Amino acid sequence: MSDIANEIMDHASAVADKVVGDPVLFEAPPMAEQERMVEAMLFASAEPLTSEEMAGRMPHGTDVAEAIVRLRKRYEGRGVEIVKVGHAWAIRTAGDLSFLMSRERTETRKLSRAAIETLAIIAYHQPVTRAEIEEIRGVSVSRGTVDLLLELDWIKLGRRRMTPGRPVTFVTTQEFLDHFGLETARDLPGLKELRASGLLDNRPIGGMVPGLEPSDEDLLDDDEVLDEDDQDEMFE
Amino acid sequence: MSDIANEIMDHASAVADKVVGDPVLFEAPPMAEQERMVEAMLFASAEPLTSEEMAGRMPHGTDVAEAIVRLRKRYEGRGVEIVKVGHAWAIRTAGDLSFLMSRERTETRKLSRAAIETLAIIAYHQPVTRAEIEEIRGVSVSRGTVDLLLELDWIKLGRRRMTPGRPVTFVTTQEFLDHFGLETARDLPGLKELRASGLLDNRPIGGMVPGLEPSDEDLLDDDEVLDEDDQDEMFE
Amino acid sequence: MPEDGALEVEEVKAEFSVSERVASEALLVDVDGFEGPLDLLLVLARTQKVDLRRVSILQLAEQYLAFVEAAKKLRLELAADYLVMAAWLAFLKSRLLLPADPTEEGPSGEDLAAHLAFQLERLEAMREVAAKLMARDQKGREFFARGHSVDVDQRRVVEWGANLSDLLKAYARVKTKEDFKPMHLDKRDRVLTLEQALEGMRALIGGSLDWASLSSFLPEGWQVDPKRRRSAMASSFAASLELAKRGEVELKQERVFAPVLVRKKARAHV
Repeated sequence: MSDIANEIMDHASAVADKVVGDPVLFEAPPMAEQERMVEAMLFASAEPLTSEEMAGRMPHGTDVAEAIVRLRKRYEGRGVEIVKVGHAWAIRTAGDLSFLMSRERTETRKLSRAAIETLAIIAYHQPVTRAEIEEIRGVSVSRGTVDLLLELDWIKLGRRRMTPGRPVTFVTTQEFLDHFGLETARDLPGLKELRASGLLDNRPIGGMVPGLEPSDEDLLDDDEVLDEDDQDEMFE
Repeated sequence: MSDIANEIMDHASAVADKVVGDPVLFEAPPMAEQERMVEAMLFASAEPLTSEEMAGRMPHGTDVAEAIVRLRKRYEGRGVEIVKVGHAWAIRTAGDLSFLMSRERTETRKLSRAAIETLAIIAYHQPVTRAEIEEIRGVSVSRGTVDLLLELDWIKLGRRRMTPGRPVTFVTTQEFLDHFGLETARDLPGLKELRASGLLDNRPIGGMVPGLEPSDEDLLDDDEVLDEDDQDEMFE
Repeated sequence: MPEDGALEVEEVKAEFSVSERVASEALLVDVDGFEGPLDLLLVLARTQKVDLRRVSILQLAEQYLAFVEAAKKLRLELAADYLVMAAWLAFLKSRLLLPADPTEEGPSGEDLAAHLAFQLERLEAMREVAAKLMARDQKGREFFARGHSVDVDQRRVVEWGANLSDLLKAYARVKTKEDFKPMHLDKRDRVLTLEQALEGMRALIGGSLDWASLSSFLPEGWQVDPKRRRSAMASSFAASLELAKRGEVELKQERVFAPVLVRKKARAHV
C-alpha cells in the first residue's frame, strides 16, 4: 500500500533540499524573514548556535549577524533575551524572572496540637517561661515545638525572668499578630467569652467549680503568681 | 454580653480577605510585566503549560489569560508562535521554517499502517473500546500496536464504558494534540464531514457480520486495569 | 455465475489498477499483507469502480469467494477469519438471491448487505482521515518545541496552618484540662484534705448569717499558690456540700460562673 504520509514527507524533504541547496533560484529572504529564521533556530536548538552554524542552515545570501542584532533588539526588555554564550548565541530567560523557574509547592500542614497549645499559652500568659508552659499544659514542651514556633516567627525570646536561674521567657511577635489578625495580644478573648461564643467544646464541667475560673485579667498577668512556683524548674 | 471572641473572629477573616484582595498590599504587576513572565515560562518549557500552572508560579492577582492573548498577538507571524494545546499553551516554531531544523529533526519511528489506522480510529471515535476499534478495522488489534501508541504518549486509557464487562476505552492525549498541532480534538481534519455522513455513529451489529473472536492475547486484563482506573478516575 | 473460481480471480485481477494488482498478488503469496478480510473486501470493492455506497454487495461476495477459492487452489494457508468471512458471505449471497423466507428470524439479506457497505465505507473514511492526520505538520518534523528547556525546580514550602479559631480552641482546651487535672497527691503540703476544709469552714462560718463567697473560707496560706489554691477551693467546695447536706449551711450561686455563696443555715428551718 502506498503510504501517503511518507510520500508527503519525501516530497517535503525534496523541497527542503531544493530550498537550501539552490542559490540561483532563491534570492536572500527579506531581513524580517531572516530574523524569523534565527529566532526559530535559537528557540529549537538545545545548544547555543554560532552565526556560522545558523548561516549554514539558512538560504544563501542571508546576513545572520544583522538578523541577530535586530532580533536582540526586539527581545530587549522581554521575558527572554538573546544572549551571547562564548562565540555562540542562545535564548535565555531574563535574569529578573528566574524566580519563575522554580515552582513552590506549598503544603499546608496543620500545626500539631502541642504546637498550637504552646503558642496559645504563650499568647495568653506572655511573658512566660518554658517551665510555666509545661505546668499549664501538664506535659513537657519539646524543643522541636519551641523551635518551630520560633522559626515561624510567631514567638520570640522575651526578657529573662528576675528569679533564680533567670529563666528566659517567651512572648509573641508582630508576625503572630499579623498572622492571626490581632491588633494586640490583649485582644485575645478570655475563657468566658470563648465559652459564650461556643468556641469551646461544650463541656458541662465549665461551671462546676466556679471559683477556679480565672478572670480575664488573670489571663494576661498571672505570671507573677506563677513565679513563686517555678524556682526549681528552670528552662533547660 | 458582647461577644468579643466572635468579633475577633470576624476581624480575623476580614483581615484575611484584605490580604488576598487588597491591591495595595499585593499589587499585581503591570500587564507588560505579566506578559514577560508568561513569555519566560513558555520559552523555558518544552511541554505545554496550563494557565493554572503559570498562575501558580506568578505573583497573586495576575491575569494569565489576558497576558497570553497579548503575547499570542505579539508573536503572530514570527519565527515562533504561541499555540494552544488542549487546555495548555506552548511555543512552537513556525511550520514554514521546518527546513532549518534538519539538526533538530528526530527520526520518528515509521508507524505501521495498523498503528496509524488505530490511532485515527481512537482520535475520531474517542472514547473507544478495543472491540470497537476491531470492529471498524475488521481485524484484531495487536498488543504491540496499542503499546506503541501508549509509549508515544498519543493515547491513554479513558473511562470504562458503562456496559457489561466495563471495557476500558482509549482516548488521545495532550501530547497527541501537541504532536499534530491541534488545539483540540474537535479540530481533527475532516471530523465535521465524517460526523455529517453518519460514519462516526455507533451502529451495533449484534453479530450480523462475522465478529472477531475475543483475541487470545487479550490486550488488557480487565481486573488489572480496574484497580488502576479506580485509583485514577480523572482520565478524561 | 462462473463456476471456475480461478477464472474469476483472473477477471477480477484484470480490473485492478497496477498497484492494486501488485497488492493482490502480494495477497496470494502472503495473505497477511492485508489487514484482515474487511480490508480485502474494501480492495475488491474498489475494483467495481463505483462509489462505495453503490457497490454491489452481491458481486462483492462473489469476488471474495472466488478469491478465496483461488487461494485454496494455490494451497495457501488462509487465516481463519478469512474463511469465516467467506462462509458468512456465502450465507449472505444465498440470502440475497433467494426470496425472503417470512419464517426466518433476524435481519434480512438487505440489512446485512447495507451494514457491510457501511463498514466498508467507514473503514475507507478512517483510512482517509488517518492519511490527513499524518499529513499534518508534526512536532519534531515540521515544527519544534524548545530545545533548551529549563527544568522547573520544585521547592517545597510548608505552610503551617493555624487560624485564630485554632488558637483560641487550643487555649480553651488547655485551660479546661488544667481545671480538671486530677490532683497530684504526691506533695501532701499542696493538698487541703476534706477534713481540714470541713474543720476550717465550721470554724469560720461561726455566727454570721450573711452570704459570703466560698473563696473567703480558704485557710491562710492557701490563697496564692495556684495549686494550693485549687486544692483548697475543691476541698472547701466539697466541704460546703457536705455541710449543706447535713443542714448546717446554705449554698447559692447567682448565675453560672458566679462565685458560690455560703451562709450558716438559720436554726428555725431545722
